[in-house]
Amino acid sequence: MARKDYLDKYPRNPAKTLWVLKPVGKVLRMLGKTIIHRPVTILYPYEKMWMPENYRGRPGLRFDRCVACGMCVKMCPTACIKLVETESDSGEKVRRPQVNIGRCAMCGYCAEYCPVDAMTVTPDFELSEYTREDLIYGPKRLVYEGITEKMEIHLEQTLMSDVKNGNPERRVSPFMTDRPVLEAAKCISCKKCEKVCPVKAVTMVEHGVNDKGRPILYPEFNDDTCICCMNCVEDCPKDALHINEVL
Amino acid sequence: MMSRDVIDIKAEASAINTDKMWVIMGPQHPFSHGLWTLKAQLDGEIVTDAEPIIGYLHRGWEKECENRTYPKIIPMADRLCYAASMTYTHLYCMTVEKALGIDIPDKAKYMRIMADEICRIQSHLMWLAAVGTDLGNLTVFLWAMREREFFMDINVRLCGARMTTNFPRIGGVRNDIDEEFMMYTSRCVERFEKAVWDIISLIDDSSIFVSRMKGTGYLTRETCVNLGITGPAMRGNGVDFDIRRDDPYDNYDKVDFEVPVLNDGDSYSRYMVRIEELFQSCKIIKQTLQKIKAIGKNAPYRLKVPSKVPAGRAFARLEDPRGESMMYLVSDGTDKPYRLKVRSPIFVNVSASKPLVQGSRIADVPAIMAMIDMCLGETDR
Amino acid sequence: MAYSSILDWIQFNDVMSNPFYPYQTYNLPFDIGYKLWEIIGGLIAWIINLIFPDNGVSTWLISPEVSNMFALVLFMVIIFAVAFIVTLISLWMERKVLGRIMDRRGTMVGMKGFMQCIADGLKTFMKENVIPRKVDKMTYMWTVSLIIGTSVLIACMIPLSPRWFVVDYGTGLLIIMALFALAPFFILVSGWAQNNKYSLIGGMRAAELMISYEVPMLIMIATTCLLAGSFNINDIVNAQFDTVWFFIPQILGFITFIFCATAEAERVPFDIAEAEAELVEGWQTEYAGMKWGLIMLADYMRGYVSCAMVVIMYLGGWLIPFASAEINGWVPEIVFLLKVWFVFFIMIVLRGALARVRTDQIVNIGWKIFMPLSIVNLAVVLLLKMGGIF
Amino acid sequence: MTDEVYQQPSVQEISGLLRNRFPGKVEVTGTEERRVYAKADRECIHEICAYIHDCLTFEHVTSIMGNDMIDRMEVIYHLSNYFNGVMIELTAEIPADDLHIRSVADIWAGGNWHERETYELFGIIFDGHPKLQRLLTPDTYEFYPFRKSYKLRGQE
Repeated sequence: MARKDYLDKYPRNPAKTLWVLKPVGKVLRMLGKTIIHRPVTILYPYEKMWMPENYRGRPGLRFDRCVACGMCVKMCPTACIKLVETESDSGEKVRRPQVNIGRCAMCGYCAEYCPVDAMTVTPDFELSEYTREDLIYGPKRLVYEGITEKMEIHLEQTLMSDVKNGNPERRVSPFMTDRPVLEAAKCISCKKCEKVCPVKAVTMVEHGVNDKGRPILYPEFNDDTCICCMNCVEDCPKDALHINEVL
Repeated sequence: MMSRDVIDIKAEASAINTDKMWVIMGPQHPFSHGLWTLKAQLDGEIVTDAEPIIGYLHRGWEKECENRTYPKIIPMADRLCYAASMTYTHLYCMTVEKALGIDIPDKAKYMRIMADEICRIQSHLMWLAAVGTDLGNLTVFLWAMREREFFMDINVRLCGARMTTNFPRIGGVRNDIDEEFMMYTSRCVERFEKAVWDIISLIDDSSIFVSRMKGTGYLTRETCVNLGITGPAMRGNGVDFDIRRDDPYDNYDKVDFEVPVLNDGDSYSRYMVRIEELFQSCKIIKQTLQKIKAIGKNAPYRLKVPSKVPAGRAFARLEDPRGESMMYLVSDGTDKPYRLKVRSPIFVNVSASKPLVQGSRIADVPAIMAMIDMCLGETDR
Repeated sequence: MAYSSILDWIQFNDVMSNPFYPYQTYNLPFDIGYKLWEIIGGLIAWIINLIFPDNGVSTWLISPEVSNMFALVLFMVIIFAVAFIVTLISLWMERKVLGRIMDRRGTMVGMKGFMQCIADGLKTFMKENVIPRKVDKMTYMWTVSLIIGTSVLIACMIPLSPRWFVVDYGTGLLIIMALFALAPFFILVSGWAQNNKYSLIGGMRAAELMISYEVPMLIMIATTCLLAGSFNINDIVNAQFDTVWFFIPQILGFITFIFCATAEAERVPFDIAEAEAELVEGWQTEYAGMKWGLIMLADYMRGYVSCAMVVIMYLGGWLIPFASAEINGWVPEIVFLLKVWFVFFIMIVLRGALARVRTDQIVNIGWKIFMPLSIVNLAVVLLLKMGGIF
Repeated sequence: MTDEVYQQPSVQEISGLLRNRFPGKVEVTGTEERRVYAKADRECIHEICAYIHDCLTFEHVTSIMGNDMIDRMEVIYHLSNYFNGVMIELTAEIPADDLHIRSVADIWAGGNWHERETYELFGIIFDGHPKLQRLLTPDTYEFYPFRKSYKLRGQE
């Protein structure tokens, strides 16, 4: 049985009398302590607290790793991320996330659900600006120098079937297991999934011709490169695609 | 002894007939920790009637949730209460898991318990700080805040954020913990168990603090239960009920702890219950750390869950630092909840403020309401 | 006289030889004021004389009557400046010591934080003068002036040494007490005049507070005067030098008086009139800007006066025991102020350690604890006096 | 008619007692460990609640909530026992055209604000409630924000 530390010691108190000596003694002790040592507070702008590397400050971006899949846009609970067009180092036009820090809730979901670990959390928490426009961090500004391993958040999950089969140490992420599945009857061969796929994992394969003589194209998914970003599922005009969740 | 004091105070009310005066305390008032109003009718210094007014912070939380997918509600649940974010997130995840019908790994359960208790300690320390200022002493405030800072540090190491932790997930917890974290936490807890005695001796050994709290805000057990007051405020009134022990969730039935119950029914007993809960929480943290160590490093801590919840209803309740909180989920088979209801403890506790403050002095109103530990985010939702 | 060189205009006469000198004994601040005027007035007279030779104004300016008059003005400025600086130092000390007690640093603005007082003063003085629409304007302004005025007056009237005083009445202690007890009445009136429920309750609480501590306090003052055999502050201090400090025979009275003095200054644990937890700022709720800044200053001046009373009555005033007259005659003012700050330090520690008491509790404490204690104290002193020990 | 008082009724006892005491009015839909789920007729909700409070010693009402099922409304009561931690979930269905139900605020004073909240968010009127006014939203509101017919911006 657990012990009651405090209640066993302190039920009775001479509260009727004017008894103030012990608190005064405690206070004087603390006074002596803080005169000899330094007080526990720090002088903030000059001294700063130690921050662990996994501190959830503003989101950071690894520009080269990002594939513009839009997973962060989908997962952001405050809808503060959107994909904007920008130029990469080699001069080509790419789409990269832009974060409105004024709305950001620092929940870290963008880093957690990033399939390629391009978004990270950073320990950068001093974010005040003079105008609201300055709070919008474009892709170039979002890049954080010195991103380390610990700032990435990996989505390590255990499958329920693995736990049942006695293999509980295997960790998977949904981006490795979940894959889109086609309902061939609904497909109208519009090639939209091929267009929206950020990693070019969709190829349209011909499956004969229809009555009008046009080729019937069904998407085929490359399981190795697919990152399960669900863009094809969402953009499918006939809802012919759905994600097969491995549990 | 106790009852006589109370009778003395209540009997003082008005031998002379004077005009009664309505004093409106709040929403911007030093005693209201947050935005709420207490309209108090005063007869001299004695409160004869009171009416709480809330709703300044009503965000339509429950309606908002009907527009979001299940994982996106977790950061929102953080923001229900700034001091007890961990328990609300835990509660939400528990409710969804119940609707999904899955059982999460042991390690995740222990980690959630540990996180809950860290949250409970820091919430209680915040309450202790507020008690200090409400009774007119800033030293207690700053010393309690200093102790709280260590638990904030634990939170940062655990999940990278100080207050809005966003740590539990549907099916487990966000991330694993390492050896260093466990060492740091056990050291912090041991340090805290010694350091908190400083604050206790500042309050319990001072006759001013004790006499301010003793005999004020008295309620009998029956009134207290009927008014729906829960949490430490209820246990100070002699109700022997704690959801952690009597309706255990996660792995609370596998850890050893004591539920403090006192029968006096005044502010001081509510205060003592909370202080004892600090020590019990320390015990639970130490036990869970050992259990997590025993479970092993590579044990699963987060299950993969389907994104769609089957149609049905589920509810879960848990012992918040402030009382009994409950969530009720109606799901219609999509990836968004059909209805999510939050039962917040303070919402009911504050509705009992009229019987609590009636007959006491205006100077006691802050002390009595401090024992409720107001948090308006969860009250108005 | 020649009046040709500047040194003829600036003469350093002995202040005691001035026929219009207002005191019987030597007064240091008056002397300083007199010397200052002799320099300033002499310079002015010399300049006027250079421009208009042989006019009457120059000689009039350095004549004893006029010198005495201007010396009085400068004397007042000096007395107020010293009281002001002493108050600011106590304010700074409270901030720093309270900060250290709470495990923080206290204020950090310039000169180890001393400049914070100046910054606060400047800030409050530069604020807009807000008068709420529905207050009783006349009473609202007059009462606050009277509260501040009486507080500043008593802070100036505290003698720092036998040579640093404003008046040297036979009943000096009583006059200070009388002025001290005036403020609660004005607080009551101002609380009513502000047309605010919080200030009204705060004002009534100030009156409630006063009836609980004033009587034991007066009994203890009477006890001390009985022990010393005089109401004169000088006599009380000298009596303590001759025997022992009075806190040894009346230790009960000393402890009780410290609490009473805390209540008089309306500091924690007896600051029920401005209890910020329930009555936003009590009777000061509707005062803003410069008025509030001056109220704050007046509060600390009252704190300083309370501490000075403790020092005069129980801690031997400005004299060091067993020291020779030469050492005691050196800087008695500094000795006195150090003792005052020591007592103020005790008050700060009390503020750090204790909570605010309730209104019924302060009446209980006043009448059930302080009152019997002060009477027991009186009885002890009577016994000592009858036994011939004092 | 006085009933026997059970201080620590088990789940089986509760479901049996409720069925026997109110035949046709209460339908126990399921039980779990320390949980009883039941459906109640809204006409006699007050008697059922009084029985549960007085005889089964369910001293505490955890929550009273409304739920909009579009064709009908529901009021769901969660009642808990402080002696053994059993909870009863009591669902009362209300037709959408007659949103009235008897208040239980006189049995559990803690239910007072829950009922006010349900009233203001769903428009369900609790008959016999001591003070049925808006609590969280301003008094001038004329609509009931938590109904499904009330759409948020961007939801249409």
